[in-house]
Formats: sequence, structure tokens, C-alpha cells
Amino acid sequence: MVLNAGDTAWILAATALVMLMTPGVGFFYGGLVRRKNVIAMIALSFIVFAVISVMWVLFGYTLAFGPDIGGFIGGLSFLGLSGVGLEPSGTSTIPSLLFMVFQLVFATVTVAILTSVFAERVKVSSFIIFAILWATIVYCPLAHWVWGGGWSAQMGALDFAGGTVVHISSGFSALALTLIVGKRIGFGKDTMEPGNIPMSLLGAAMLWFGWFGFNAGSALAANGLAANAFVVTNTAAAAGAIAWMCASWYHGRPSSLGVVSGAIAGLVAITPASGYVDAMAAIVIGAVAGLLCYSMMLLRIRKGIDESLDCWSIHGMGGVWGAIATGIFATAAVNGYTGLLAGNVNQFTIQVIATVASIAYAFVMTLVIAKIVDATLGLRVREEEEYVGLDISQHGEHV
Amino acid sequence: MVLNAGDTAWILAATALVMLMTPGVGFFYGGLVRRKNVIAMIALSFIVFAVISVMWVLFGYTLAFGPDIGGFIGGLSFLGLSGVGLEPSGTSTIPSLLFMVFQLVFATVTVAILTSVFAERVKVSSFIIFAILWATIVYCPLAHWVWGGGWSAQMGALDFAGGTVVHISSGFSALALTLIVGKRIGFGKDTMEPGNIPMSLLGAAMLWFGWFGFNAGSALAANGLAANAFVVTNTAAAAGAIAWMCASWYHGRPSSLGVVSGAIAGLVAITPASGYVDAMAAIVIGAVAGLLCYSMMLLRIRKGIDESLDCWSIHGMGGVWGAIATGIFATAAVNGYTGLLAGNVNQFTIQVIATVASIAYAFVMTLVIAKIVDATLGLRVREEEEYVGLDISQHGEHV
Amino acid sequence: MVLNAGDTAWILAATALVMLMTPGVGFFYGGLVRRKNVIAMIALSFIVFAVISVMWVLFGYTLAFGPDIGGFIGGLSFLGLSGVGLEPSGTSTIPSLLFMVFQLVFATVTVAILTSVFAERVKVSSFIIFAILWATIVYCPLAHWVWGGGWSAQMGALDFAGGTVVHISSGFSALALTLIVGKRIGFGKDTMEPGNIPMSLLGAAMLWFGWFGFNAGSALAANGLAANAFVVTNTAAAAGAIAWMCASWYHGRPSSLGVVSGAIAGLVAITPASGYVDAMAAIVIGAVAGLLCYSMMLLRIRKGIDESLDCWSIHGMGGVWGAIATGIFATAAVNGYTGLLAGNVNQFTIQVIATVASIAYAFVMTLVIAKIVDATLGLRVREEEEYVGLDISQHGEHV
Amino acid sequence: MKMIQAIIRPERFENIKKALEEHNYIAMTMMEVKGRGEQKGVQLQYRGKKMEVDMLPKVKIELVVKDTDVDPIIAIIRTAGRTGKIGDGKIFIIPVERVARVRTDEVWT
Amino acid sequence: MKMIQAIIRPERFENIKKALEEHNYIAMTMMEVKGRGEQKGVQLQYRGKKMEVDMLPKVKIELVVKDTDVDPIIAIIRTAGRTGKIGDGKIFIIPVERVARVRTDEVWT
Amino acid sequence: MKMIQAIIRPERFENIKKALEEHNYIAMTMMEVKGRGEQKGVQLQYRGKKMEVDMLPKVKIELVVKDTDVDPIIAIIRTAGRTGKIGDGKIFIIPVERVARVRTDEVWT
Ligand SMILES: Nc1ncnc2c1ncn2[C@@H]1O[C@H](COP(=O)(O)OP(=O)(O)O)[C@@H](O)[C@H]1O
Ligand SMILES: Nc1ncnc2c1ncn2[C@@H]1O[C@H](COP(=O)(O)OP(=O)(O)O)[C@@H](O)[C@H]1O
Ligand SMILES: Nc1ncnc2c1ncn2[C@@H]1O[C@H](COP(=O)(O)OP(=O)(O)O)[C@@H](O)[C@H]1O
Repeated sequence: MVLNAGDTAWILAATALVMLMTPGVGFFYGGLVRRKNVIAMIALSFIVFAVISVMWVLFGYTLAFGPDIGGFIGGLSFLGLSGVGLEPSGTSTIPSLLFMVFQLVFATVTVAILTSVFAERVKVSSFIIFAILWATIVYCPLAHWVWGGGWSAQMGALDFAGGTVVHISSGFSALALTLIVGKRIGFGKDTMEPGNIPMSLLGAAMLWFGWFGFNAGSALAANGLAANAFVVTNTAAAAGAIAWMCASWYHGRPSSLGVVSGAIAGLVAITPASGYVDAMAAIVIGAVAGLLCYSMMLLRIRKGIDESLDCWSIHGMGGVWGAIATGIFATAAVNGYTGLLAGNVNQFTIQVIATVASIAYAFVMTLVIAKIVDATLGLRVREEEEYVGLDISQHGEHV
Repeated sequence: MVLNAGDTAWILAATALVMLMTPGVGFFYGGLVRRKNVIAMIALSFIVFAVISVMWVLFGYTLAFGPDIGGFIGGLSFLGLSGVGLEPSGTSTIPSLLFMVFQLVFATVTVAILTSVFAERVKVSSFIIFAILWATIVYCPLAHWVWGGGWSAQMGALDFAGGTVVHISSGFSALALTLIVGKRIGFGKDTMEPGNIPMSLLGAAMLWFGWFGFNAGSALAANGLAANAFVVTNTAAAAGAIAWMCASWYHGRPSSLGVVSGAIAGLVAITPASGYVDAMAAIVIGAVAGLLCYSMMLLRIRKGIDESLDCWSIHGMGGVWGAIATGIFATAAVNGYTGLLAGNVNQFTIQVIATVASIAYAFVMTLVIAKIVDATLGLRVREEEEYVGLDISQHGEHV
Repeated sequence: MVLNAGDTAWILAATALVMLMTPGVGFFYGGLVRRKNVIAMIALSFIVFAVISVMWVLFGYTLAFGPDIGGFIGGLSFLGLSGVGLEPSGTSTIPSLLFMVFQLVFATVTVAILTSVFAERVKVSSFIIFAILWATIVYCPLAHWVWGGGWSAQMGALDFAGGTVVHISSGFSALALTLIVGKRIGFGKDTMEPGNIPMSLLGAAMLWFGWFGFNAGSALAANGLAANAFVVTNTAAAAGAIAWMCASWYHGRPSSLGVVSGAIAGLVAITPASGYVDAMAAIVIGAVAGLLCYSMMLLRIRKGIDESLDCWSIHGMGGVWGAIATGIFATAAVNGYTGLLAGNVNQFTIQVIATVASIAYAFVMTLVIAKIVDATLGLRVREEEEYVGLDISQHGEHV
Repeated sequence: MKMIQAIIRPERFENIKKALEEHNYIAMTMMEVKGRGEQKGVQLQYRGKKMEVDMLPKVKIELVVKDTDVDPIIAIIRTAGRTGKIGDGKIFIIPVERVARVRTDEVWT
Repeated sequence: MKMIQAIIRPERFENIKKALEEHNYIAMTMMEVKGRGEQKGVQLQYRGKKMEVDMLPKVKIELVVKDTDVDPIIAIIRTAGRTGKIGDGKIFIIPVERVARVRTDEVWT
Repeated sequence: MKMIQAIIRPERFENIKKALEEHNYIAMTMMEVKGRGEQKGVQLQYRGKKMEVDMLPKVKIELVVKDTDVDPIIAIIRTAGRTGKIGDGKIFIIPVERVARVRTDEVWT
């Protein structure tokens, strides 16, 4: 189709918004770790952004969006962006290069989210190798399944802006990584309080802001669908924030971190649904996400699992709920698709299958990759380095 | 009318920009309070954003923009967003849902601005109740009067982006609240220096940035009027910053907080005028705003009024000046409307009437609401809690 | 031509993005100075933004973009924005006022970049005078040469988003200023460590984010060229970050400041080239920029030059490399222009001439202006004030 | 010489500083600390159960002075810093054996 | 009275505070400091050459107590703060000649 | 044992640390403080009227050392920290009665 300047304008802006989410994750996480690891935590997000950006233009994009190979992965036609031009292709109304870079910022933020489980204990060198392997072996196929014409898309699974690709994949990969990376020294015994809560709140603001690009940009056009995605995104975030706030209030006090964690839970859950549900459903989706992720966080802590910054409980479980909720609340009024509430059991089943498959694939492949990297390069820093903190030991800097 | 992708693209981006203003207010205010209340101050803005977001989609929008009832308030047709669809309605070229959410972020930032007077001493629970009541009883009618086809619009009052609705209403409500909330313990005796000036500067940057969406977005289209609003917004902000800087230099040193306070004063004053005046008028409007708000701040301090973060002197008085200035400087070249300088005394009178009515309504209704909340739930925290700080006592967190 | 809403939507958003770069520079620089100068450093960026904003609408724009006078400067037709209207003019598809303000934010960020060499030792009053003179005498002519139809444009020099105008000019002006401003007391003897690295990382995030508006906005339309600029911008930044990171790793540890400095080096270098090269060339341009600027920084330190925050080594030298690289890598596939690699020696020669002329003009004129300001008003604060820090001595504030 | 270490309310610091200044006690060092007194800080009622809030922000000032100046300084700090409520702070007197200046070679006891 | 100054691991602070509390030693002041011990802090291998990393974040707590309380408190801090690895910290005992309360006119020695 | 408390220029800290290191005085604790000396800090001319700027950022270092090490350390700090201008800082010597290690059961005086 011919290029539409309005659609292009919105996706240019949306891509910039989503780009901001990667450092946003860095600041959100950076405020949650101890002071001796703040810089290292933020630095990871910048390093992820740089490394995955180059990886994506070189071969990531083609693996995800190249011509379908067996429903599993893309072919190499777009290697080094060859054939990805300034004009739209297919039914798109935006330049192919723009679609490519919109997808790029999704890949970077997904890897950034995953840094949760590396917090305060992993070598930056090994992390970089791991990140490239993970993006190649886990992210690219998952993106292909859902958006690149892979089996999941063929089956009819709905995932508007990346519930499975981004959130389930990073969340359950983080869970798998706990098995290989192990706990921080002193976890469960020493206090590990957030070192800089205002910094986390800033990161959360960047995330909420950027998420409008993430979800409303996934319409790939400046139209009513984008507007709907924008509205339900904000509504679910708000409902999630309120739900988590109330739940934590019930147990004690309404912490500011609880409010923003609830918002992120709501944002995660609405991500796959944002092109299919309306605002009233978004309230339910967001509120349930807030309550669910809050209890999953408590569960994780009770179990003594050091998935340090709650990528699994918020992104993983929020993503699962969002994928399922899409199959429940999808309404024809928004985008023609229906869910369980409209009697479409089939869609619901498809959503469950896609979810389970994503979890299994991400979990198992991450385990394999992490095991290999750990066996060859070693993931953990040495004990003294962990004690000293990664700011000094990995980056030679301090706050 | 039919949907225009370019207009929609701009309003999507503009809404995201305005959204950022709510945490922007949080960081601006957060840096101004003492260190023991920083988190609580920022948290208020996130809580406001969540609560008012849900309130707005449920019933706020329809109260403001539903079918006119007696020029005073909107009817309930859009309750729960029923009938607010993906298509444009009336003469609009953007999806109705997008207009709704653009209005939503205006409502949230208005309530966030109002948190000035709650700083360092009000219970978060009572504040939430107050915020919902205030948004319902004060904000929705005012928005209806001006933008929803109410009496003020019918009379022909000009308020491009919310001088009366946003700034006068929050500013004079804050003034009314000082009567009920009372001073912080130690006010006037203890030093209460800003705890984190760089954080306030960051908040100011977010506000200045977001304000382009606020004013230029109020054109509801990507056209010359939006461009004009963008230009005059920036010009007035700059002039306000320079004016306040010079005034404070004359009295001592040009503080960085003075520079950004002046910018905000300029931004407030140009808000109602931004669709009607040109850049040369914007210099005058901004500069006068800087000087006026600076002296109003000094007056407030002299009077010993603990309107802690100067919502009244900057937003209230800046808003009054802006509303009047619109009636002075409006020029046909921009948008067809004229003001006093072009000999249109009538417009000037209308502006004064709208201003006085807004002040009176906001002041009185706020007094009533605050009195009720205080009498039933109590607004202030207990003395020990205030001494300890709201971060710990309200949220169980500390920096 | 007629106004295009899509193009206008993108340039409205892009202008807001670029606006954010000015405080972005403030936070980036603010984190690099000692704690006693943090506020002053950030304040400079706000003051620059305010002062240059007003200067630009009054007479800066017309000097740069008014009718050509001898290839050197613009005439006064647009004084006070007279004749700059809400409609597009010439072949443009966006409102003239929007083009004007898009150019405004370029001027402000250029002056902000230059504050590097004033860090921790210059009077704010003298700086303001200097900034106005510099913007008038150095920036406006350079902008006219390249974008206003001056001799450089006539000669056919390519500078998509301001390699010469913004980066070479600020970088080599900073170098010239070291000769007049002199070193900070204790430079080379005392430790002068960055006071707040996370703040610098935040500034870097704002810069990277805003740079999409800077480069992709320079297409002045929402089209394939903008998309290409967006992609190469991000790619060069990523490559620069990786290159600098690896180089500094080789010498010790990969500091977070190195990662973001490399990203900025890549962003600088791609700026003039972003409308003419493809993503594979961007990897080379960015990586070379990272390595080059890193070694130029080491060289500067070895030479004992107190160009404190590396405006010269990053913006100056990165800009030189970018201008030359444009003449090397320009490819017809992107925008019809070719460079050395496509056998176009002529373009390469033109780029060298434009570069040398910009360097010479900026260096010499800056020397003259600085000398005059220093001789009349004095640039340096007194020794005690420098010892106390500029936060207190210039602004009466402290962190 | 003695070192007077006073732990005071942050809000009262400017007041105390000014009062000391008026009596010509200029030299001092201050730092931000956190602390709690015997009263276990402030107790906050919270949903039925009491919650102890401890380690509240305080300011610590240190003045090294002649032995004869100790009593007047204690009096000044008390006058300027007292609110009468828990948390006003404590003053500790510690012996200082010698004082040396970095700028010159002076030493005194 | 003595002032006990203990420089401890930040991660152990809560533990130590709680242990002191259990033995009814409530009053204390704490501040964030940086430090290194005789071992020159931690040594990090770095690309062949050793690099000394010094001045690591520590917490300093100060308790002014009766002379007879010094030994028990040292024991408590040791029990609650020891990990057995370098960096556990040091405790210094300094004489305090007088203690004054700001809130009242009490003074004691 | 004595505790040497030196209040120095932040810019000179690295210098002093290195000088101490060279003479094998490794162990120390440092913290960021604010201070002013007898000179009432630095005086800034401001639009006719003088303005006192006080409470400038300083670094405080604390070293607990044997009595015989006190004089050499004072000399080292002076050499490495002196600029000859107001604000170079002061050194206070305070008696330490006992030192205990947290990691082991060692105590010494
Ligand atoms: N015994 C002590 N040892 C160390 N610090 C103390 C001691 N007693 C009080 N402090 C410090 O003094 C501060 C004020 O003590 P508090 O008991 O609240 O004062 P008051 O008893 O005068 O009301 C505490 O927060 C703590 O920092
Ligand atoms: N002699 C000393 N003077 C001042 N501070 C000291 C001294 N010795 C140790 N410290 C402080 O105690 C901290 C812990 O010391 P360290 O030697 O690591 O403990 P340990 O010897 O018990 O393992 C150091 O970081 C430093 O802050
Ligand atoms: N009597 C004192 N008591 C406490 N601190 C002091 C005293 N005298 C100096 N200081 C500290 O030492 C710092 C440097 O003092 P200053 O008078 O500027 O040094 P000098 O006299 O060597 O030039 C001050 O900022 C303050 O923190």
C-alpha cells in the first residue's frame, strides 16, 4: 500500500516512546537494588540497548520477520536489512524500515526486563553473551510465531503488543535463570532494601509513558484502534495500581513502589489484549493483574526464590493473565475478534495453547543457554566482587 | 467528519506528552519538600493519576462532556464510556476515544497540581477521597462550562487549553484549602528548604516538555493553529523564566528554582491564550506572568500562608492573568478572535466574568468539600506522623 | 505547497523531542561536575533555553533563515517573526511557524552543548551575554550557510541535521574558549570526579530519545527518509556505544559513562549523514566515532586541556568525522546523493571544505567574542566563589 | 579542648547555627545522620498494632572548643533547639587531646 | 559514659539493630560512611594486575552508654554482625565526659 | 590508641589517601560532611553587602592508630592536604580506650 504520512508520524513517535522504555527499565530496576549496584543496573539497560540494536539490524530482524520457515523462524532475506526499504511493503502504510525499528525497540526492552534476575551478581561480559544468544534463540522465534507469520499466528492466537513475546518470555526466562544464576550472597539473611525509590518512580513514569507507544503503536496506524489501545492501556494501568495499592494497604501501608508495580502489572496484562478489549474490560484485566502479581510476588518471596526484581511475578504472571484475558474479554466492537464472554471457546483455547507453548519454549531454551554460558564463561562475579558491588567491580564507578 | 490520520497521530503523541505532566508535577513538588516527604509527594501524583484515570472513564468524562444540562454539567450518556467509540464524532477528525483520553490527562494533572497544599501533612486516604470529590464536583462542571458546551462557552469565553479549568481552579482551590488544612508544624519557625533541587528541575523539564502536548494538542489537529500554540507556549515560558530570573536577581541571586518557576508561570498564563495570540504578545504575557507570580509568591510568604508549593501564586494568579490576557491580546490573525487591543471590549468583559465565576465556584465548593472530608475522615496526619514524615508514616518507605 | 497533517504531526512531536535535549544536556553535564556545581550546571541549560528562545523569535530566526545576503547571512524580513505564518511556504508541507520553532530548539541545544567549557568556573551573567553574542554571530551565520541557502548549501555541502552547524561549531568553539576561560583551580592536581553518574545516565537517555526528533525530524516530513534517519541514528549510537565500551574495557573497565559517551559520539557523527547513508554504513560511522572520540578525549586529558565535559572531543571531533563520513558513505539509494565510496570525489571535497570553513569561522569568532566579554565583564568567578562552588555563589542554592 | 557532639532536629539546625553565631561560636562541622532515642523513636499507631518508627533523620553537629566554652554552648543549643517534644536530641562531650591546623603548622591542646 | 562507634556491613545493620533492641539497647545514631581496613579493602584481580578497591560503603553506629554496658554491646554487635569474612568491621570505645539532653535540662556523666 | 579526625578539602582526599597509603597507613573511615572554620567560611561580596557562605562540603576522615603514629600521620595529612588557603581543614586527636574487631574476638587498647 501507499505510505500514509499520518500513520508514519505516529509510528515514528511511538518508536521513540518505546525506545525510552529500555532506560526506563534501567532506572526502575536501578532504584530497587542496593546503592553499590545502582550504576551497574542502569548500565545494563544501556548496554542491552546498544548490543541488541546492532544485533537486530544485522540478523535479528530477519530471523523474526523474514519469510516463514516451517512456522518456526524467519529466513535470511533481510540479513543486514537488505531489502528493507524506505517504502511500505504489503498492506503496510508505513516505511518498512520504520516497522523494523519499531520491532527493534520491542526486542531491546524485552532483554532489559530480563536483567531483573542478573541483578547485583552477574558479570557484565557473560551477560552480554547471554543476551545475544537469548535474543537470537528465544526472542526471535517467539516474535516470529506471533507477528512474523509463524504457527501461533496461523493458529489464530491473539497477541496485540507482545504478551507472550515480550512478557511471558522474559518472565519465565527469568524464573528459569534463578536455577542457574542462584541467589545473591546474603539473600534472605541480609537486608536488601531499595537504594533509591525516587529513581524507581522515575523509571516507572518512563515506562508508563513509553507504554503508550508500545500498545497504541502496535496498531501500526494512527486510527481508532490505536486510540482504543491507548485508552485501555491507561485504564488497565490505573486499575492495576489501585488494586495493588489496596492489597498492600490491607497488609500494611500503601507503598509508592506498590502503586507503580501495580501499574506495571496492569500494563503487562493489557499488552496482548489492548487491540481487542474495551475500557470496562480493561478495568477488570488491570485490577486482577494487580492482585495476581502482588500475590505472586509474595509467593516468590515466601519460597525464597531470588528472582530479584520480580520480572517473573509481574511480567511473567501478568503476561499469562493478559494472554488468557484476551481470550476471555475480546469483543467484536473493537477489532472484530471475540473471546469467551462472547461465547468463543475456541479463541480461549488457542490463547491457552499459545501461552503454554511460549512458557515451555522460553523456560527450556533459557535453561540451556544459561547453562552453557555458565559452564563456559561463568555467570557470577567472584564473591569479593559481589561484596564490593558491581558498580566498582564491573564498571569502576561509584555513586 | 472523517478520521484524519495526521491529526490523530498528533493527538496520540500529545496525550502521551500531557500524561507525563502528572508525574512531572510529582517530581517538581517532590524536590521542594523536605527529605522525609519526598516519596510521599511523588506518590501522590501517581495515585492521582491512577484514581482519576478510572474515575474519568467511569463517570468523569460524561459529567464534563455529556449532553449539556442547563449549561452547568454534562448528562450521563457516556457513563462507562458507552457510546464513546473508535470513530470521530461531530466536526472532530480524531477518534472519540482519543478526545476522551486527551481530556483525561488534563483532569489528572489538574488534581496533581492541587497537591501543593497537602504537602507534608495530609493523610493519603483522606486525600484520595477528597480528590475524587473535587474532580467530580469542581473539575467536571468547570470543564463542562468551557469545553463541554456549558454557559461559559455559550457566552463566548475563550480558554484554549484550560486557564480557568485547570489553573484557576486548582490555584484558588489550593488557597481555599489553606483555610481547612492549616499550616505545617513549625511553618514560619523551622527551616523548610527544598530537599532535592535537581529533582525539581527534572520535574520542570517534564512539565515544559509535556506542555507542548497540552497547548498545541488543544488544537485537536496537526495544523497551523497547533504550530502557533506550540510557538507561543515556548515563547511565554521563556519570557516568564527570564522575568522571574531577573526579578529574583534584583533581590539577590538568580536561583534555578526561580528560572523554572518563571517558566511555569509563563506556561500557565499562555495556556488559555495559546490559540488566540501571536509570539510577540506571548513575550508580554509570559514576562508579566513571571513578575506577577513572583510577587504573589512573596506576598503569600509575607502573609504567612502555608500554601506550600505555590499552586495559588503560580497557577491561580498566572491563570487569572492568562484568562484576562486572552481578552487583551487575542488577534484575528491567529484564530479569528480579537481582544481589547483590537478594540473588542466585549471579549475582555466576558473573560473577566468567566474568571470571576471560576474563582468563586472553585473556592467555595472546595471549602465545602474539604470541610466535609476534614470533619468526617480528618485531613491531617497526627503530629508524630508529621514529625516523622509522610514517607514512613503513610507509605512505610524512605529515601 | 499545501499543509500535510501527517508531516505536521511528526514535526510537532519531533520539536518537542528536540526541546528535551536542552535540559538533557543539563542533566548529562550536571552529573559530571562536582557536587557543589550540579545545580549551576543544570541551571545553565534552562537559562540557555529561555534566553535563546526569546532571542530566536526576535531576531535569530531571520538572521539564519531570512532572504540570503551574500551567501553569508539572512536578511531581516522575519524580524519578530513578522511574515512567519500558520501556513506552509515554498515547497514545505508544514506551517512556517513550526519550521521556525523546530530550528529554535536546534539553536538552544547547540548553545547548551557549549556550556561544557564554562563548567564550574564562569559567572552566569557573563555567560548569558556570551551566549547571546555567540548565537548571533556564530550560530546564525553557520545555520544560514547550510540550511538558509548560504554559500555552503549553494556549493552542495550535505549536512542533514547539523553536523557543522551544531556539533563542529559548538565543539571547536569550546576548544577556542579553553584559551580564554582557562582551567579550573586545581585542575590536574585535585580529583574532579563525576558527582552523580545516574544523573548523567538520565541526561544521556534524554539525549538519545530526543535525537530521534533531531535527525528524523530533519526530514521535515513523516516519510521514508525520516524512517531511514531514525534507523541510522539508532544504529550509529549503538555502534558508538559498543566501540567506546570495548576500547575502555581494553584499558580497564567498561564504565557506564563510556557507554553513553560512545552513544553520543555515534549520534553526533551520524547527524550530518542521517539523510544520506544506510544502516550498514551507520555501524561503521558510529563505531569509528566511538573510537575516535574516545582517543580524542584521552588526548585532551594528556595535553592538560580543561575542556571540562568533552564538548570538543565528542561534538567537535565527532562532528568532523560525521561531515567527512557523509562525503564517504552517501548512497543514492537513500536520498539520491553519493559519496566517495560511490566514486563521487567531488562531494567528499565539498564536505572537507565545509568542515574546514566551519571550524575556522567558529574558532576565530568565538575567540574574539570571548575575549571581548572577558575584557569587559570578566568570565571567571572569583577564586573564593569557585572554591565554594557555583551553586551557592551564583544561584544561592545547594543540593 | 572538648568536642561537643550535638544530635538535633534537622528543622532546628539553622536556628541553632544562628544562635551559636551570635555568641561568636562559628567553627563547626555538620553531617546528616539517622537516629533514635531511648523512647524508641516515635511510635505510630498502625491498624491496631503499634509500629515503631525508628532511625529518623537527624543532624549532628560537632564543635571543638575550649573547656570553658562547653557550658555556654550547651545552653545555647538547648535554647535554640528545644521544642519540648521527644526527639529534641542529645549532646555528648568528648575529650580532645590535640588540635592541629592543616593550613599552618599550628597545634594546640 | 562511653561512646561505642561500630563500623559494620550495611547489610548487617538491620540485624544488629534488632539484636541490640532485644537486649534493650535502643538509643543510637547511624550514618553512612565509606571505609577500608588494614587489608586494604578487597583486592580485585583485574586483567592480570591487582587492583585495590578501597573505601567501600559501610554503616557507622554510635551508642553512648554506661561503662558497664560496653562489653555486652560489643558481644551483641559481634554476634549479630559477624560473617567471618574481611570487612566485618571494627568497634572503637571512646570516653564521653558528659551527656546533656536538649529537651530538658538534665545532664549526666 | 587515638582516633585522628581530619576534616579536609574534598578535592584533596585522593591525594591524602594515597600519601597515607605510601606510608602504610591503610585503614580509615571517611564521610562527607559540611563545615566552616573560625573564618566563618568564605565571604562572598554580593551586590554591595557581604554574604557569608558557610557550611561548605568537606570530607572527614577517621583513623584509629597507635599513639606513636599520630604525629607522622598529622605530618602526612598536612603535606598532602595543604593548599595554604583558608579551608584546608583541621585535625582533632581523640583518645580511644579500646578497639575490637567484629570478625574475630580480638580486643586491644
Ligand atoms: N545513647 C545514645 N547514643 C547515641 N545516640 C543517641 C543516644 N540517645 C539519643 N541519641 C541520638 O539523639 C537523637 C534524639 O534522641 P531522643 O531520645 O529522641 O531525644 P530526647 O531524649 O532529647 O527527646 C536520637 O535520634 C539519636 O540519634
Ligand atoms: N584503624 C581504623 N581506623 C578507622 N577505621 C577503621 C580502622 N580499621 C577499620 N576501620 C573501618 O572498619 C571497616 C571494616 O574494616 P575491616 O578491616 O574490613 O574489618 P575486619 O578487619 O574486621 O575484617 C573499614 O572499612 C573501615 O571503615
Ligand atoms: N572548632 C571546630 N570544630 C569543629 N569543626 C571545625 C572546627 N574548626 C574547623 N572545623 C572544620 O574544619 C573545616 C576547615 O576549617 P577552616 O577554618 O576553613 O580551616 P583552616 O582554619 O585550616 O583554614 C571547617 O569547614 C569545619 O568543618
